[in-house]
Amino acid sequence: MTGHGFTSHRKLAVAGRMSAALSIIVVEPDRDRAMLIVDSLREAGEYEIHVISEPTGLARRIQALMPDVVLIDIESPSRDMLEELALASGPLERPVAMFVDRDDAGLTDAAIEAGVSAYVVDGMQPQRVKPIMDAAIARFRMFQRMRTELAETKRALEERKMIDRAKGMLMKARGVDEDEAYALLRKTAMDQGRRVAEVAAALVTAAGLLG
Amino acid sequence: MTGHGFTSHRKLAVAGRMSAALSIIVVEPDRDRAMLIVDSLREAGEYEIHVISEPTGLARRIQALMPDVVLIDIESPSRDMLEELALASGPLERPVAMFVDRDDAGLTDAAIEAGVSAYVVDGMQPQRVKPIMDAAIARFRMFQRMRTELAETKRALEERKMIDRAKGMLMKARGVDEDEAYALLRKTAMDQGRRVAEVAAALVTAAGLLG
Amino acid sequence: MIAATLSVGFLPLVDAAPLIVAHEMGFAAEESIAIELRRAPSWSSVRDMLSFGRVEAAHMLSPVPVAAALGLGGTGTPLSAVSVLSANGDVIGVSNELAARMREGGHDFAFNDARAAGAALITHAARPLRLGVPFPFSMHAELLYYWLSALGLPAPQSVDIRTVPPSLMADALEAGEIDAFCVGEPWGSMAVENGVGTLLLPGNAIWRFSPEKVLAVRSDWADAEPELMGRLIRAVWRAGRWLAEPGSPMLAAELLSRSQYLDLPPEILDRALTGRLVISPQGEERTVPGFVEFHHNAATFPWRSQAEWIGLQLAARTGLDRATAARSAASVFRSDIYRAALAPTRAELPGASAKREGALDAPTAVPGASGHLTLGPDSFFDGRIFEPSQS
Amino acid sequence: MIAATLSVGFLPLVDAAPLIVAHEMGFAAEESIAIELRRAPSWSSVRDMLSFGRVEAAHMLSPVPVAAALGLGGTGTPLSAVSVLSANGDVIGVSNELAARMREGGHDFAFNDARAAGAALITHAARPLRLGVPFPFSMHAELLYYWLSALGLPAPQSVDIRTVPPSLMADALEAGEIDAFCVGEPWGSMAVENGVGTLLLPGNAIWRFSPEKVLAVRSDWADAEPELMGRLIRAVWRAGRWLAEPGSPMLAAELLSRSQYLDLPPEILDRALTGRLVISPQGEERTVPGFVEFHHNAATFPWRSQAEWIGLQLAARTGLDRATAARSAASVFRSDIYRAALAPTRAELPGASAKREGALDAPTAVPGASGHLTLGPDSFFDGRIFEPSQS
Repeated sequence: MTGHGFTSHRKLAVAGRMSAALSIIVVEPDRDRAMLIVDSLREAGEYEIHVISEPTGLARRIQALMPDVVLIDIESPSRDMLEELALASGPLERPVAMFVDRDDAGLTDAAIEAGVSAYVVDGMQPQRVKPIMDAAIARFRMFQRMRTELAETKRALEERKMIDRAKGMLMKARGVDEDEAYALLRKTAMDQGRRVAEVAAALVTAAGLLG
Repeated sequence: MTGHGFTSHRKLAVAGRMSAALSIIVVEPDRDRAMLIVDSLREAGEYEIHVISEPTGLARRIQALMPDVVLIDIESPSRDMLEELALASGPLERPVAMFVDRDDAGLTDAAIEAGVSAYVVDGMQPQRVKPIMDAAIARFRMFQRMRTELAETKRALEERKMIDRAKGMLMKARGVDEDEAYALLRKTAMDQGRRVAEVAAALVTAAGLLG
Repeated sequence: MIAATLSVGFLPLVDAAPLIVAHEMGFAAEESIAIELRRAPSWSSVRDMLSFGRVEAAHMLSPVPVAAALGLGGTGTPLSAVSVLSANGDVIGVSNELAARMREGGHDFAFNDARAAGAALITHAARPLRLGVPFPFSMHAELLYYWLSALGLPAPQSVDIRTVPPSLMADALEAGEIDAFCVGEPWGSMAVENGVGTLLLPGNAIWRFSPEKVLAVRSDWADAEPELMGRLIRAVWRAGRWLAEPGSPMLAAELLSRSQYLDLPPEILDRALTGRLVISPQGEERTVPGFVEFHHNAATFPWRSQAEWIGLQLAARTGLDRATAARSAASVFRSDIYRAALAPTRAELPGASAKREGALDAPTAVPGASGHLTLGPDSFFDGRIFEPSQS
Repeated sequence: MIAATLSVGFLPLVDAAPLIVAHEMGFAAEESIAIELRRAPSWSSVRDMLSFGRVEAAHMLSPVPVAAALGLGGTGTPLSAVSVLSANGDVIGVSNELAARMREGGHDFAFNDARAAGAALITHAARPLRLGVPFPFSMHAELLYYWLSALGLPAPQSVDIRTVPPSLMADALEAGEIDAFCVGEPWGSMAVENGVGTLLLPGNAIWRFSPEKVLAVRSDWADAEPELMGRLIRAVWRAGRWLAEPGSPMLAAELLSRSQYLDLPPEILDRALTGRLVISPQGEERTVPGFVEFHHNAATFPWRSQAEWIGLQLAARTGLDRATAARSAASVFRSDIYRAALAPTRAELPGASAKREGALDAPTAVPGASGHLTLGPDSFFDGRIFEPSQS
């Protein structure tokens, strides 16, 4: 039920390492079209392609294969189906392109908010798959960079707040001033071989637990 | 030279306010295709559409009209042309969708890094414009949210660092401890009716200038 | 293309967050509207700004439009609550002196037991107990009355209720004008921070899911500008959804801290937004799940049953006819407008527009317009359940 | 699909940023490689890790692979510089005692005049001047020699050069083992922060655009794994491009500050990354445009002329044949590999692979592979121009 499962290109071992050929999962119920898509992609580059014919097996296959890209062709999804597929494909971990023949339900916003990197209302046309996939990959990377940057910036801000909070707690608990509180945090961090932010977080958490 | 310039839909004044009809600039050298695109969009919704036939006038028209969306059809751009067009269309201020007939130069990455919200290698097909535009808008919004979030988070972190730096400067200059330095900053801020971060930034900048 | 600029009145409170975020994070711009936020010093001022048409919409105490519909207070201008802005978010605090007496009497300030906290307060407070609330028609007042009355101190009859704007609550406590208060954050935390008070209970220890603030508009404006109002409701709904994301509270605290909004250190605002409150000048911490809710559990759905509960509380105190009050009140929470506005979004809407208030002790799946929706616990501390007559 | 995990050695320095950023910001993952960063305590240690194959690539002083090609130091393993990692970024500092004498003598610590600073140093330092550098084959040493010799203090002959790992430079100064140093950031700032030194000059006051660190690999590995190496070069190039964006330095400082990298407060790292240095324990600030450059002005292009300049400096000191040294040196900076690796990117590459070093006093447009490219000023403080023989 979960498809033909053929692999168009075997992983090459290069000097004991795997090749970096992109691995692609194509979800395409129409077997003939699937063949055409695989041929079209093969012409365009060196890919490791797995075709599955029904979306029901997607989550499992993704767990097993950890593909670099997922391409999903689906005639005219309902919102629930769309969200379920988007979730199963892991659109925050890899580029996911979704092709629908018709978008009767006006699901573009939902698809994009769910994180798919391309949402194409015209079905999966073999000759057009490659540029759409490339755009999806480029967009995914750009988005991923920004997400990383945002996460790291938040982490930095969070750490500073944690340190301030721990300082405040020490000032109250020990009756010391801000300098001394920080010195205490820093000394504890050095003694324990940890970062000041970690010690501060531990202190704040412990206080929360004791609270 | 900058096109037919017709407007398919006049702004409606509703209760003294302008309507919220999306205004779209379509860059389409082919006059017949331009007509078809306008018709196709008109069928799909209420838009204010401006067509220009040559991309050379784009930057000026964008300054004049401040459109909500820009759709650019261009046969097979060079990298320079693509980057120039992307820049002129202001892809960080509004959704920009770019349609090319062929992508001989493999410019997908460049287009997406330049910030365009959709890059479609298949030319601008009248019947497919609407879903692509919708996806471009949704994607632009998602990206914009994240950029706002990142900018605000950076600003918050920057402000904290500025305050810490100003505190350090005051501690050195006045020989006070951290608490007193912060109290001094806060008092100055209250006296001047400004935020502590602003006072800190002013102090740090002044020191840089004096330095 | 900005269709319109809408002026929106607000009070400097953490639960003004959906409006501030809708503006700052661009959710308003996504709906092609601009929001111009106008800060007001007190609730009567916000209400008057709205009634007299100086703003199109306002951050409002949920009982205010209900009271107006019942002919209580106000200018006679009919107001509508087109969305709830937040559930819960109030705190009850006592003076340090009263806190000390309660501690001596053995109260543990566990911050989660309304019965124990209320009993200790009633036992140790001087008579009459002087209570500060931000406005006579407020969830703060309703929670205090419900709680104290249920514990044997008939309120408001046997207590001395004083109206104090939120930002002056700590001063009133310090000046000895009140013994205790119920106020929206961060003003409870500010009393702690200034060393003048100790927090006794979060509002949701009395009622697990109370409609705290609403997005209020003039009813005639709601009729005249359904499209603009839809845009505003959607922008605010998206802001609330964003606020519920795990990484957002920290950034929201930064936005709210700016001088044109709350003008207070973000660290103080973090407390309410993360539900980790410092309850005493000694730095004791308490964690309160669901301290303030902007999105989950259909927090922004304006249940007609919530309005009816409020209306019946007001009617009981003022001697109004219960059936009329219930009907008038229920019509103020415009679940119809809210549904219409959110139809184009991915919001999961409940199938019904009224529910038995207080009936849920645990998260519960209920039928939604498409699929299912989870509602959170909404029980009252004394276990009573309110059966709405309207739906 | 991760094609390979590459181990990369680094020293805890601000200019390890492109490698740390390539890993932390996901640029390596975009190229389907993983980078495993291995921190080393000293430059000899990094060099040996690379030579003995314990890492695939390394953050390396630009003269090290050149010296290896000339048969100077090292293990005989041929090394290649496949990209420059950063231009500039060093600081020269003096002990507080020496700084005090220089100040008494009228030096203003303007931090931008190599001639005045050098004259003051030579006048007021005890003989022999004891100078700390992180490694004998380093841009630090080359800059000091070039500068002092041009000002009449023949170096290294008339100075006492001591090798001190960067992180121990402040300690050596405090212990009185050296009078002055040239070191990569943040270790100059750490000397200031610990109150033991005053900064005298940024490296770019001597040579406006010196290749400071390179991405070094074993030459045989470069031949065997061109594809993987291309991925690494592109990942690092993208990291450098990101570092050059206005909002990045602040975040980079946070990433670098982590315990597995520099393990120092981000505030200290900000100084080099933003070019705003605190030069003395009294807190004096100096702004240095182009203090360290990771991207602009083709900063990462490995110019064969840069390698040749280094090679000829080494040859002059060690008595090697100039022509042979020039040829051997130039072959170490692999502009060919760099070009091939960056061909699929949007990098603008220069038309030539060698340039007259020191010839530009202002930003100048030069022919690029497609269109134009801007090079920044690269002049020496004494105005000399180096004409490369190789290209």
